[in-house]
Amino acid sequence: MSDSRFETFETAWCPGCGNFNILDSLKNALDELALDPHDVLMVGGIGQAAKLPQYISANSFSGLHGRAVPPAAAAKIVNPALTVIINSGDGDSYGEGGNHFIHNIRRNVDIAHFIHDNQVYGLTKGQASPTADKGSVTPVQVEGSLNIPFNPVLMAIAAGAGFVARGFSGRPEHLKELMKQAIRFKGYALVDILQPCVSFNKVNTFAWYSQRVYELDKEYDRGDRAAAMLKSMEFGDRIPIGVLYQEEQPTFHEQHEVLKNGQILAGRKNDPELVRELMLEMV
Amino acid sequence: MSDSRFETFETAWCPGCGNFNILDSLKNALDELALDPHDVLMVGGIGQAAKLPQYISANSFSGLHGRAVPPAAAAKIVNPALTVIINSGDGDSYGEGGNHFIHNIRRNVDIAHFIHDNQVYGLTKGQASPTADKGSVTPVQVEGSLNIPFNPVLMAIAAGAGFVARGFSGRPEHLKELMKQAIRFKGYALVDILQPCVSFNKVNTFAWYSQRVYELDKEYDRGDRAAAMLKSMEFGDRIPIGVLYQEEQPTFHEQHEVLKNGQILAGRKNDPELVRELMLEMV
Amino acid sequence: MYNLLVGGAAGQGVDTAVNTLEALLKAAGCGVFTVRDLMSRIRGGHNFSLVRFGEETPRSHSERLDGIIALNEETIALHRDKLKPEGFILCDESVKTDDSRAIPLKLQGIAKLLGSGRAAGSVAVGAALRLFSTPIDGARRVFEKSLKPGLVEMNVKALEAGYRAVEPRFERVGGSHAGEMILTGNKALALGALAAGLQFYAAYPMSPSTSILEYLASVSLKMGIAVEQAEDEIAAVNMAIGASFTGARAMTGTSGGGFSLKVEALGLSGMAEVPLVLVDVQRPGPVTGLPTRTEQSDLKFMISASQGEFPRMVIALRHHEDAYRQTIRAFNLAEKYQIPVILLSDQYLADGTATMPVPDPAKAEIYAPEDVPAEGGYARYRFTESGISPRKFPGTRDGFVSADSDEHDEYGKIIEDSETRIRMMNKRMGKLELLKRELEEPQLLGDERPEVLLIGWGSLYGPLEEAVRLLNAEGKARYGALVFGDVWPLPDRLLREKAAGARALIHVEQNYTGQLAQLIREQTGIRTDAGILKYDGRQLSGEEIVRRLREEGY
Amino acid sequence: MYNLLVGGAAGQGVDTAVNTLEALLKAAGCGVFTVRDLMSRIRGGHNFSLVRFGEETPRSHSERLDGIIALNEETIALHRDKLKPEGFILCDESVKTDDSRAIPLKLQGIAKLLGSGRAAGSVAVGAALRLFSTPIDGARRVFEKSLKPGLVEMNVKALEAGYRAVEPRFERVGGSHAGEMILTGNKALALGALAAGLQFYAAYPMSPSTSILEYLASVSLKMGIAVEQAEDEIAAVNMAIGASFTGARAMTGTSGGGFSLKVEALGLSGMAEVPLVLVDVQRPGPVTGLPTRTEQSDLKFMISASQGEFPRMVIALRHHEDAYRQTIRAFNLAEKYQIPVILLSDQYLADGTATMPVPDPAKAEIYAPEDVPAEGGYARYRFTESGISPRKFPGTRDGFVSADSDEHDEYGKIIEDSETRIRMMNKRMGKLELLKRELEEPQLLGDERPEVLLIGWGSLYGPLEEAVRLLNAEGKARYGALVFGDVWPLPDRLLREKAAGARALIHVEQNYTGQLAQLIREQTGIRTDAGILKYDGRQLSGEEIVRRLREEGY
Ligand SMILES: Cc1ncc(C[n+]2csc(CCOP(=O)(O)OP(=O)(O)O)c2C)c(N)n1
Ligand SMILES: Cc1ncc(C[n+]2csc(CCOP(=O)(O)OP(=O)(O)O)c2C)c(N)n1
Ligand code: SF4
Ligand code: SF4
Ligand SMILES: [Mg+2]
Ligand SMILES: [Mg+2]
Repeated sequence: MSDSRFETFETAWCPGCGNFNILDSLKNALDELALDPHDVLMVGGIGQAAKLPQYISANSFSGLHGRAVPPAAAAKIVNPALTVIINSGDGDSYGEGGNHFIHNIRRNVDIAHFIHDNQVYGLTKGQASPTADKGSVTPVQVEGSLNIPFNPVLMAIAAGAGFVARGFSGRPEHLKELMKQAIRFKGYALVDILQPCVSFNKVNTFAWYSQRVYELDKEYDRGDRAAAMLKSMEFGDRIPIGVLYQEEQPTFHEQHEVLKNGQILAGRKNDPELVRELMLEMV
Repeated sequence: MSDSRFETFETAWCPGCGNFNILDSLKNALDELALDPHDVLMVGGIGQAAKLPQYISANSFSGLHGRAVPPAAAAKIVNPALTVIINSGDGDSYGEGGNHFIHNIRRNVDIAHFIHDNQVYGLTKGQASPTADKGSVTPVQVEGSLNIPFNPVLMAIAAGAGFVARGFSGRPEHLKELMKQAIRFKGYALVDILQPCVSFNKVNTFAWYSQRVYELDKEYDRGDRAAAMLKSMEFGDRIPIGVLYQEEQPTFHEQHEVLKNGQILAGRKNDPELVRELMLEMV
Repeated sequence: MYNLLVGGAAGQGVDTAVNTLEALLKAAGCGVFTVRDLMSRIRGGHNFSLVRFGEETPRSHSERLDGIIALNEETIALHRDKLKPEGFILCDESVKTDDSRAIPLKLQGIAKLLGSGRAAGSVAVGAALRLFSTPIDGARRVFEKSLKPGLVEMNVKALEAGYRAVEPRFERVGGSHAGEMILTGNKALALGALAAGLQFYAAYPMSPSTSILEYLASVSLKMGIAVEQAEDEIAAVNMAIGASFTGARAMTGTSGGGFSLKVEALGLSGMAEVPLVLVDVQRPGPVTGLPTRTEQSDLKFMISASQGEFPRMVIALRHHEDAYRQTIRAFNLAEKYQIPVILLSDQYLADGTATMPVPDPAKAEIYAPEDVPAEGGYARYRFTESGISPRKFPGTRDGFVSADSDEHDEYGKIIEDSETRIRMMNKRMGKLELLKRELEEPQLLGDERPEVLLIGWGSLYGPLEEAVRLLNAEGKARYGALVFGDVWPLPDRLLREKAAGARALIHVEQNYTGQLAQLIREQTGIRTDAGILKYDGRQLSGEEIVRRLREEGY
Repeated sequence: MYNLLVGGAAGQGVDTAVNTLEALLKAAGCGVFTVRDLMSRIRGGHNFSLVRFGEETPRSHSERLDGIIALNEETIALHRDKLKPEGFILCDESVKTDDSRAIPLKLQGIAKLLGSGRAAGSVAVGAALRLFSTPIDGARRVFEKSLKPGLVEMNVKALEAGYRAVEPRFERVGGSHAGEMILTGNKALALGALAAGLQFYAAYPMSPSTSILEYLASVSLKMGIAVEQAEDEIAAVNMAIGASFTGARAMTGTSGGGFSLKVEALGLSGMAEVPLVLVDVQRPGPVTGLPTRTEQSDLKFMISASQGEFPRMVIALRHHEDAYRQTIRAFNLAEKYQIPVILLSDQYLADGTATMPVPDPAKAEIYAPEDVPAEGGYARYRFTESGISPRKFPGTRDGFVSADSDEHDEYGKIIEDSETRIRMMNKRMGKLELLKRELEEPQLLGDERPEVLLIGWGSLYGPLEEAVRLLNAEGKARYGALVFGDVWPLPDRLLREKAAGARALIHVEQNYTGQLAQLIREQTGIRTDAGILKYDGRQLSGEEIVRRLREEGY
């Protein structure tokens, strides 16, 4: 798209990395949603994926490893006029940041969370991430990973998320559509994105995924939570991509007595008269 | 039981608290399992529940708030001859400690995790814990909790736990049996225990629970993961207690190349000859 | 000034009795100061409060009691040795004691007659007030504020019954404090935050900081602000940073253990230049320590927490008015210099109540940076002459706003080159120099030209004030005390000046190692001659300072 | 001594070339020292290594290059100004350069002929070794160790082709290092841990500490130990504590950001008296900073991290042999005093390789406490004359073993009373005094009676050693350097002695604020006269220290 309002910049990613398509899909999604870059806040933690916010012309918050979600949620809380999008890694989001992942689903602030799931810690050179398959051999998991793989989509649905999807970096058009839906969705929206890491993950490659992924079709009922959980457990010879579960529920803002009327806290001051009233209650 | 090998001590709990029955059930369970107190390691974080390890004659580790599971898992890793049991609160285990909860299920070390679920932070005087019902009013959640309640049993099954049960402090005999099963189970075993807090939770009382809980019967197939997830979502007018899901899977020790043969690391020294060999590899 | 102790088991109503006492003493014009000695449990154990009152608002407790209200027998056993010969012990008639100072009353009997044994405390409070010749006119209003409607009448009657049961014994004291507030240190801090424009507070419960969270939550609807209980302290601080980055004045509070978990994000605030106010309400450590007691042992931790080097400010709160004022100042300094500012409080101040004049929140100065137009594209980390980069918030049309935890260029993009790194480090660290111009010297108490100079910080203000008053009253030497509020960067003008004139310097701290004394040595080369330290979770009183100073030979 | 730079983009084979060079230089008897300058990315960017070699093992890099192996053009542009006039640049013939020192070779051409362009580095290495008159006899063995079997032959041939392509130019240097190890600082540390009996290591990946985790994991099966990648750093440290409590020698390692997350548990180790070795491999902060570069800015953080007060020890690692030896010592001190011991390393040392004699692990002394019988029931926190409570592990029949983060009594049960609190604090803090008897004085380099005394710590050992050598060679004054290993508690005997005799004291540190100098002032009152500081992520060289000392007028 030549008339894009979003620029992208030179990256520090390896040639052939799955991250490039994700950046493209995101740019296209944002364009098609006709968002003004000035109203977009991109948030990342630390990692290869988490560098994405640095590579697109929008506001950006590059915080701490594992801690992308709390500042993102808070940013949205204080300024709901912003479109807040997190791009970060699987290690960042499910490993170091696992507690925020779970509890921000419960908080249901209206943000989109895009996780580049390459099953490794890319930036630190290839150790197993929580989503690594059992038996994955890495420089640390020398005898193969022993842990039960973390299933992000199942966990998200179990935790109560209202929008849970899986995308694939090798299907950028499909991914773009998922991103658009996630951004539009009112509430916390997760897209776990299968992202080949060409440098450190020699198993889950583009080819490996391409042979396995299939798109959920129109028949699939994304509103059935129990069925969605079952579907989420499918990860092997066949891997479904698309929106696994979607169900609107009251967002944080909609339920919050202060925020429900569109209160913007950013830049706001307190009325000294109200403070005085509080003081007088203590007299 | 008068010939118990386990003593219990004076507590700092409020009269009428649901914790007392849990302590009793545990003591009876340990006795019936004929465990030697010297081989039992009780681990807790910080909170009212987490004081339990101080109240029973066994080895004890009272660590940090939210951090009961990592030292417990490590203790078992280095000395599998110990029976390692965690008693801690819902805030401790699912709130501050949420990340360890998720990832230690994946690790599947053979420990039993008993969570006193009173839906509040008791020791800090009654704020909502992750399991608090929507709308719970507390000194912090003044307009009622907005968050989607954390469903520990569903989350545990989704994360891959092999033994997931719910007990009720008001059914101490039943609870004792659950505890025995959990301790015997090979792998990480969770018992979420409904525990009325008489000081701060005026809604989820003994009476409230007694009207709602029912025991899963023999018909119930605890081996069906999908059905177990569905059953786990039942929490309202009727609340099932019992073992919701059980399925043995390889434990950490069974899979670990070093530990699988019963290696005890505690008290062990390294063979200098092996170290020398490593050095010579660098020559 | 009088000192009254109210004691009983947790859950027995010590707090209710104390609240009533405080309110009625204040209504009678007294300045009031209460410290709370709590056990880390919900019911049982032994809790007590020391209520001190007089013409002026006291700033510390005293060990010499004029009276004891004993809601159980244990209270008498534990505290009678501190009761003056002419003091009294109010207790239920059922309590067995051979203490001749005891005034056994039908506390329970009267209360039960009125409907509930829970009103026994009110009977005792009524009696105590009568002993101190203090009127109880405002009683109904007081109970209406604090109790459920159904309980008001009963407690008024209980109070009156107690009042009638004894005769006045002490001369009435009073002053002009009736129109003042009475509040805890945590509430004073919270009010300061609100006056400063707080829009976002995130925290995880932890004693003794929890009441900041609870108070702010309770007024959030009225004030129209967001108060969020986070899933853990790491989330709390990162949320506060996110909120501040987006343009809301934000704060996060906790105690030492929670602060330990915020250490990494403290550095983020410094590196990303996102203003942040952090509160650490100290309690005795290490780790869980004594959760409901007091200590001043996090000073050096606050100054050097987090990897790498970045500018920060640490302000210790000395008393209630200071808590209010310094909190406002903290927000302004955080915003002006785009740094983290740490407010260091402790349980003694946080849970202690005091009377305090109602400040005018409209007069609270709120720092408002000039809106500098972005020249040639907005750069969040622009190198400027002032050393400060103009802040804008996401949503501005002037350009894009970024925050970055990696070393970065003016636009917030990751860099690795030596030159940019050095310039950015110099820019950030240069703010420490700017900060030095903002420093407030410590407060000098007592003699203007002290021969013996006591040095302390934070909530030892009150005990030190009392100590130098007692010492100077003896007239043996000239005593003074310097009580630090700003502790990092450390102001040193007054210290150098007074130290030069003093024959002995003595640090007085609630910790084991004398942390302020160490800091002073590091920053100024000045050495203290002796130290009075306490680390058992109980605050030094003025009297104990005097006693121990004597023991040390000063 | 010679200095050779090997540079190229990440992924271009700089590391492979350097490994081959190092191995063949060592085989020829040279002592070798390499520092790595890496970018925080996997491919692309510019990485280079400085390989220094000579008769003795160098302990630092030098800025004056004898040769450059340029795997791309950028390398020449970036580094040619440091090349001596008589130096050489080995590059591919396709590279355009007007530098007369360039020796263009068919690096790519030869490699491709042999089967793969990836062998180009080996061609260059062969040529470089010939220029330094160094034999390449061991080449096959070297490649057999480092490469897949299929690639060995090709690389041997490539190396030989390069060797033949040029003529010797420099006099051969060599020594007796052929039988030594060559390893990174992180590996030296890991070997120390293994020699000390490490049974359990838990960590979360973080540069530049990750290679400790990876190395230990790679040998875990052979050694029969548990190496666990934790879900986060908080889990890592709490696992290590749990393992140690249960009786296994345990360690956890990370860099500053991860350490920030371990701060609370550091206090747990102190309070619960569970021995723990923690490694902090420093990199430039604050927060994410410059992830793959070097700095010494966590010193004060390490000393005061965590709420409250408890004994700890902090040891800075100075060089490879020191890393091995001090790690063993750290385990022993941690166990003897039941405290946390922090090993402070940095990227310069951690990623840098050096030759080092093979130590005898059987001679590593392992502290083994006497097995004290439990008198009258085992009490984990028994008050004893020595100040240390005998440790036992869960599973013992002597009684129950407990650990407690709350203040506790001898049996580890929660207490709140003043008396027990004070005794327990005194018992724990008393260990700091005991520790002082264990302290090692800093190492004195250069003149025994220096007029100008440089003061540094950790990995500046090498650059300082070089600096004083260069300075004393000039003969204008007597120069010495004190390089601290033990930094907390701070040993001060030698410092006081040498400082008293020196006319100028200058601290040399890789940070902005001169943290050691501050600590010295706090602990001893001794002030330095000037400081040489660097905080751009690049290590000072001996030459730069000399140059900057001159600029400062010393
Ligand atoms: C507190 C902390 N711990 C560890 C690190 C080191 N670290 C940087 S990126 C990373 C892993 C990144 O993995 P992931 O989130 O999956 O992103 P990827 O690089 O694979 O895209 C780690 C462990 C850090 N920066 N901070
Ligand atoms: C790091 C840290 N944060 C907070 C606290 C304060 N704290 C102590 S107990 C507790 C909550 C306990 O709740 P829960 O785990 O549910 O146990 P309960 O008291 O309800 O049994 C909290 C927040 C702490 N001790 N440490
Ligand atoms: S390391 Fe992997 S994830 Fe990172 S940029 Fe390279 S290919 Fe992509
Ligand atoms: S506060 Fe609640 S959970 Fe704690 S002891 Fe009292 S009743 Fe039990
Ligand atoms: Mg990843
Ligand atoms: Mg609870």
